[in-house]
Amino acid sequence: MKEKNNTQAPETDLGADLCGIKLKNPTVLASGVLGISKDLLARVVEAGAGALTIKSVTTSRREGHDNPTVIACEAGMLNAVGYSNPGAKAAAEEFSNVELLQVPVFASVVGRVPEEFAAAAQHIMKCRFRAIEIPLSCPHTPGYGTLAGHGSPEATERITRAVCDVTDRPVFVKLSPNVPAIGELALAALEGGASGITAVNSMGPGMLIDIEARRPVLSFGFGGVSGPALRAVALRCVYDIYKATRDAGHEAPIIGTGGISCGEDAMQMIMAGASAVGVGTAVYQRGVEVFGLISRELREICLRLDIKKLKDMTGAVHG
Amino acid sequence: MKEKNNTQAPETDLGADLCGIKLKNPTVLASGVLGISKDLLARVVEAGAGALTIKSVTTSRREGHDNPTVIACEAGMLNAVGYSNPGAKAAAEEFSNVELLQVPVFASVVGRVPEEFAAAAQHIMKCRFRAIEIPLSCPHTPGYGTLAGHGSPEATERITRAVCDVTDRPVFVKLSPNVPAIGELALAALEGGASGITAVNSMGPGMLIDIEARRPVLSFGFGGVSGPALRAVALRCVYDIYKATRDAGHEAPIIGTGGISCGEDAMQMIMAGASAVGVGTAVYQRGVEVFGLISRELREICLRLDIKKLKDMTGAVHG
Amino acid sequence: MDESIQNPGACAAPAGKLNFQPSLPVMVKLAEKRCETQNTVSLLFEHPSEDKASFRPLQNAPGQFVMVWLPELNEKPFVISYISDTGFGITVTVRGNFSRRLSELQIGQKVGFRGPFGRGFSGMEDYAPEKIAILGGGCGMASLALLAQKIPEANIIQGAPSSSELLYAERFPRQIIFTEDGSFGFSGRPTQWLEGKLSGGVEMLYTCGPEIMMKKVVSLCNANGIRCQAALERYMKCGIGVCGQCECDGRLVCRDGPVFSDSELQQMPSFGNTRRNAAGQRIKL
Amino acid sequence: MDESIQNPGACAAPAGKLNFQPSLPVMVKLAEKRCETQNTVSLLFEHPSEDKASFRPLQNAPGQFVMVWLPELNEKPFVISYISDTGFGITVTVRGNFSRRLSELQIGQKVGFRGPFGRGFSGMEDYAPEKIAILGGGCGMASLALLAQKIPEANIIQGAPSSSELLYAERFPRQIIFTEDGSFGFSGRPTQWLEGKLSGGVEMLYTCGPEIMMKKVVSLCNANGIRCQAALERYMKCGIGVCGQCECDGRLVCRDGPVFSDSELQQMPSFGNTRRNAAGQRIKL
Ligand SMILES: Cc1cc2nc3c(=O)[nH]c(=O)nc-3n(C[C@H](O)[C@H](O)[C@H](O)COP(=O)(O)OP(=O)(O)OC[C@H]3O[C@@H](n4cnc5c(N)ncnc54)[C@H](O)[C@@H]3O)c2cc1C
Ligand SMILES: Cc1cc2nc3c(=O)[nH]c(=O)nc-3n(C[C@H](O)[C@H](O)[C@H](O)COP(=O)(O)OP(=O)(O)OC[C@H]3O[C@@H](n4cnc5c(N)ncnc54)[C@H](O)[C@@H]3O)c2cc1C
Ligand SMILES: Cc1cc2nc3c(=O)[nH]c(=O)nc-3n(C[C@H](O)[C@H](O)[C@H](O)COP(=O)(O)O)c2cc1C
Ligand SMILES: Cc1cc2nc3c(=O)[nH]c(=O)nc-3n(C[C@H](O)[C@H](O)[C@H](O)COP(=O)(O)O)c2cc1C
Ligand code: FES
Ligand code: FES
Repeated sequence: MKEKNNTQAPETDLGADLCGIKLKNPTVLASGVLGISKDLLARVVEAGAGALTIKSVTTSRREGHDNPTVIACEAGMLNAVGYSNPGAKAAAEEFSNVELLQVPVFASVVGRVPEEFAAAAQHIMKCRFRAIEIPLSCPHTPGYGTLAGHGSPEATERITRAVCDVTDRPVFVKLSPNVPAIGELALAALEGGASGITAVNSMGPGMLIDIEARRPVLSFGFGGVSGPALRAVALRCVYDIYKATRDAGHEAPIIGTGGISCGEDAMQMIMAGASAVGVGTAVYQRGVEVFGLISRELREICLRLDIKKLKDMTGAVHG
Repeated sequence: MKEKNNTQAPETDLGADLCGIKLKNPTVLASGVLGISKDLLARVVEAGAGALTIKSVTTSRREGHDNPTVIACEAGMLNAVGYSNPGAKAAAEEFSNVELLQVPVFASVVGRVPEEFAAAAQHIMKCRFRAIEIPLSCPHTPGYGTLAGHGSPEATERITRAVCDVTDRPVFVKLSPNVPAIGELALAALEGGASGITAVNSMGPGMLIDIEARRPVLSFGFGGVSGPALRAVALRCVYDIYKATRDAGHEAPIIGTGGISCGEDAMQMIMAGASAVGVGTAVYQRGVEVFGLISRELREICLRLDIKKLKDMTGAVHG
Repeated sequence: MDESIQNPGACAAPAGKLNFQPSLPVMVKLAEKRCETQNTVSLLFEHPSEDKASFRPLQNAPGQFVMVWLPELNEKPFVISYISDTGFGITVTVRGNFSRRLSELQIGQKVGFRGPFGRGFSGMEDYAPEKIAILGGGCGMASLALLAQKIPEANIIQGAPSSSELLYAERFPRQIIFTEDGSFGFSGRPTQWLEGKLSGGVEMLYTCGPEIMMKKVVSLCNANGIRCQAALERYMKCGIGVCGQCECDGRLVCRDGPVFSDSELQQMPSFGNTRRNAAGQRIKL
Repeated sequence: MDESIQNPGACAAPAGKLNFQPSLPVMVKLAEKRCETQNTVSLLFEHPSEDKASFRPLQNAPGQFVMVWLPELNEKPFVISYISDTGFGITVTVRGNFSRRLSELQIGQKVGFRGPFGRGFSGMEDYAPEKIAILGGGCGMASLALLAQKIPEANIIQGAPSSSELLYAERFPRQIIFTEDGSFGFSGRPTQWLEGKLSGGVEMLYTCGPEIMMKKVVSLCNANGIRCQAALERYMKCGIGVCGQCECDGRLVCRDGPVFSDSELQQMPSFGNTRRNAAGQRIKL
């Protein structure tokens, strides 16, 4: 309804399809941004998101790193939140009846070892999440992600399999941009049973120093880089993953994430190979409204470039 | 002279020391930017640079990639120049009498195999360059840098040794930010005989797509990311290298490079562990004048923070 | 009225690229300490020597907040409670480790600030000063101080357990004061001011203080046809509307608030009931 | 006069952060093709539908250049030779593969543009139009076209091998034309205009064309006390003053030029002698 009102070209179809999950537009709330409560998710739905990802949860409650945990600099954002979350059980309560939200919602879980991933997944998937995402790629939490070697092809395959074993819903593996051959990691994830790939998590890590305090600004010292600074690298990662998976005969969808803040960014990401686009840091730049804005801008672009179905543009640059 | 006139606090000492090579200020022209002729180098000296690096040369002449080779986007620059250069012999002619420039000038050579590095180094070091830099880290030239596996600890050590064998002047190894453990690479370079580390080369690679043309903008498809987008990652790399090398008992100086565009950026880099700062992309942002401007701003900062010798700030954040 | 509340967060975004607004702390030297009560001290700072976009105290509107950084310790939200052409200040009540360390700072030491963030109090231009009430409880007075400074003719009401815990008693001499132990001013709680006939004629009320108190104030206002706005406190991490930590019924206290209007508060069942801790867990107030 | 030349490259940089100016191609549709000579065609485009900072043809000053992109082929420098409220155009002489492919484009096909870049001609306001000469050789007339359009009362002189290679003969009817074979206008080279008494009274001359010709023009100007500026061509890669490829005696043709003044040219020994190829190798002109 709302969607239709904004429309300039009612015939443009912005619909996306992620392993059979239908999205009315390709924007997906990225994990870790806003996704800590059902009420906040509802607000992101209202703002026009096509799908949502909750903030990653672990088996037990975590307070995360001390502040500052999130800092915006001239070219992007640095964060070292450190996976603060109330634990999978409390999260499952928070997100009970999540299916009542009008768009598909994806869970996100992390652990230190495959068993922890599986345990957290089992808890959280008691809620009717439509899919589950596993980030193997956090650059700033000891014991997790790239700091725990989760970004190797072997670990990727092993962890993916452990999660796939405990759920019948699609598993998306979220990869780090800080790897020499991201295509191989994507293949390892698919090998482990993943249905799709989310690319990418934050980059680096990076550091910022306060020259008066002579200390790093982030309490943890360094953090993942997101936003505009990440966009070109994320785009290339999605390009590489699309190519590697298609060359290997796979059709797994990619949620292209990293620095997307407007319709033009989203379209570039889709042409590189994404079926949907994750949006995180842009919430800072343009407010929660960014989801509706990106859809509107995508519609204008489709109109201008005479594109009837946005879906047809996935991977267009590989043609 | 010129320096003195700009000065607000004549007593501030901006001098830097790279393996005994004295710089009157810590700004170093990064390789690949402007450094293709002695006349241009002279101009950068006039603009106030403390030292200069020439554009990398190979044994034989290369035209590089087709245009577009360099593109600025919202958060930084992408380049895939592809090592265009007239070849080491022609370059040695271009840079004959390079010692007449009033500041130290560093050579830069690349090759596909250690022997090519050594051969190019032998040619170019017939000129009186004060040191030689070997980038093992270009992300966008097939046969070279990370695309040729030069970024592994083994290759780093082997190539470094090959170059050290043919010159008695200090060798700086230039590292890529796209590696999981940059400290280890720095140690491998020092193991191979390097006197110092330059960190970092451009990041990624990244890609930008023109949605109307449905093609990547860079002719080569992707390119290294530099400028503001790289700064936080570069800073963390220098931090890591400083820590790893000091922990291992080394005192090798680091030329911190990546996204430095003002005095504040430079000071952060120095506090992270750099003895001097490389400046490339900022030439686009602020013109060749950027070298003098950074020095002036550094002087203002030193005055404000009551720093008498900039040198003392190297690694201050580790304290 | 809801529409009249300015939300600096919900930026009208132009198509295409936005500049990326940095939010890095700016270090400022402690110039003066002022004891307010036994466990509350005000820290006064000079304005930053350089103008940096990420900290502009002079742009602070009453009710907004800043993030205060002690390097190697933590960063937490505080309101600006003093402002002048030459400097600004915050008022710190010692509650735990961070506020204690902050209160122990020595003159000349540096503290990092970024902000102001969020949405402050609004709509005061629409009312005659004497039709406005500013009602604070305890440390909540800090959040109201700049508003009281701006509208000295308003009805300023403060409540505290006892006279020794009163804030700014001399700063706002026209205050109506309630102490629970009767050691100063009226005996009782400031809500009595609304319950009694004292509030006659007031049309707009701004409040900050313990949430249980605010809950009561808001419901009394609703019952008496007085419009009102309340400043909430929730656990904050980013302070810039990204992490979701400060969530309260789908609203971000750091960006949509900390000030909310009566009609917004009516749609916020957590108001006066639950908050979230550092892990994001919902707990009873 | 040197000081009066505006250098858009040497930005007066404020302390702290600068915004990063994007330089991405903007795609524009070919609207019209105009045959200028046997091997030269003008391509006319509508203005970009959206205003993007990286291509603003209406900000072009005569003598500046734009980078023209054919996706999957290459990107090379050209000058804007036509401009109006509704569109702009470039004039392409076929020299090799890129210019050929450009000249073969069909109406409706899209071409990428970024710019304008560099420093154009300047100082014309300081002279009465009739004291100004605009002297072009061959394809160099493209670079002078907008200047001639701006100052139609100036002395406009064109030289070409033969009448069939004249550019814009009808566009600037008051042109003084020299053909080497005498097939149109005066017989000979345009430098004769300076050598003869024809140039009497001219105080400022703008030139573009084969560098050997320009070298001669500049030295004739110097000898006759005429101030002058010449637009140079050098191999370009980035177009934005970073790669150094367009270097000419320590100056960047893409950023400091392409237009240089007589006194600058005097300090450029390469002028009229050597250039660099795609590998950066110095070669004879
Ligand atoms: C918008 C806003 C404005 C505030 N203004 C002031 C003020 O002007 N003066 C003042 O004294 N206090 C103010 N506070 C409260 C202040 O932030 C806390 O008192 C302080 O963070 C306590 O830290 P601590 O380590 O001393 O205590 P802790 O022992 O860590 O915690 C004590 C209580 O403080 C609160 N708290 C702790 N950390 C945070 C956090 N990161 N974000 C929000 N609340 C937290 C929690 O309720 C906690 O139960 C404000 C809070 C908010 C949200
Ligand atoms: C500032 C400037 C403005 C120009 N304006 C025009 C114009 O308005 N109309 C026009 O027809 N031509 C113009 N040129 C020249 C135009 O760029 C070349 O003709 C074109 O690049 C030739 O490409 P090609 O592939 O057809 O020829 P090639 O066979 O590749 O080269 C032919 C010659 O063109 C020159 N050239 C080739 N590539 C480049 C390059 N990347 N940069 C600079 N020169 C190059 C070289 O001198 C070369 O010898 C301009 C050049 C410059 C530097
Ligand atoms: C504050 C913040 C917190 C994040 N937390 C998580 C997280 O818990 N799990 C996760 O998979 N990714 C997390 N991310 C990464 C984002 O989901 C996203 O992959 C990344 O930020 C790049 O996208 P962007 O540029 O649109 O922000 C976080 C990012 C930010 C900025
Ligand atoms: C146009 C361009 C060309 C470059 N060419 C080289 C090169 O030839 N050799 C090299 O070692 N680094 C090269 N670099 C990398 C820079 O030296 C530098 O490491 C990198 O750009 C990061 O610094 P910056 O952000 O200050 O530009 C190049 C960078 C740019 C932008
Ligand atoms: S503190 Fe409000 S969203 Fe992070
Ligand atoms: S083309 Fe002039 S510096 Fe690159």
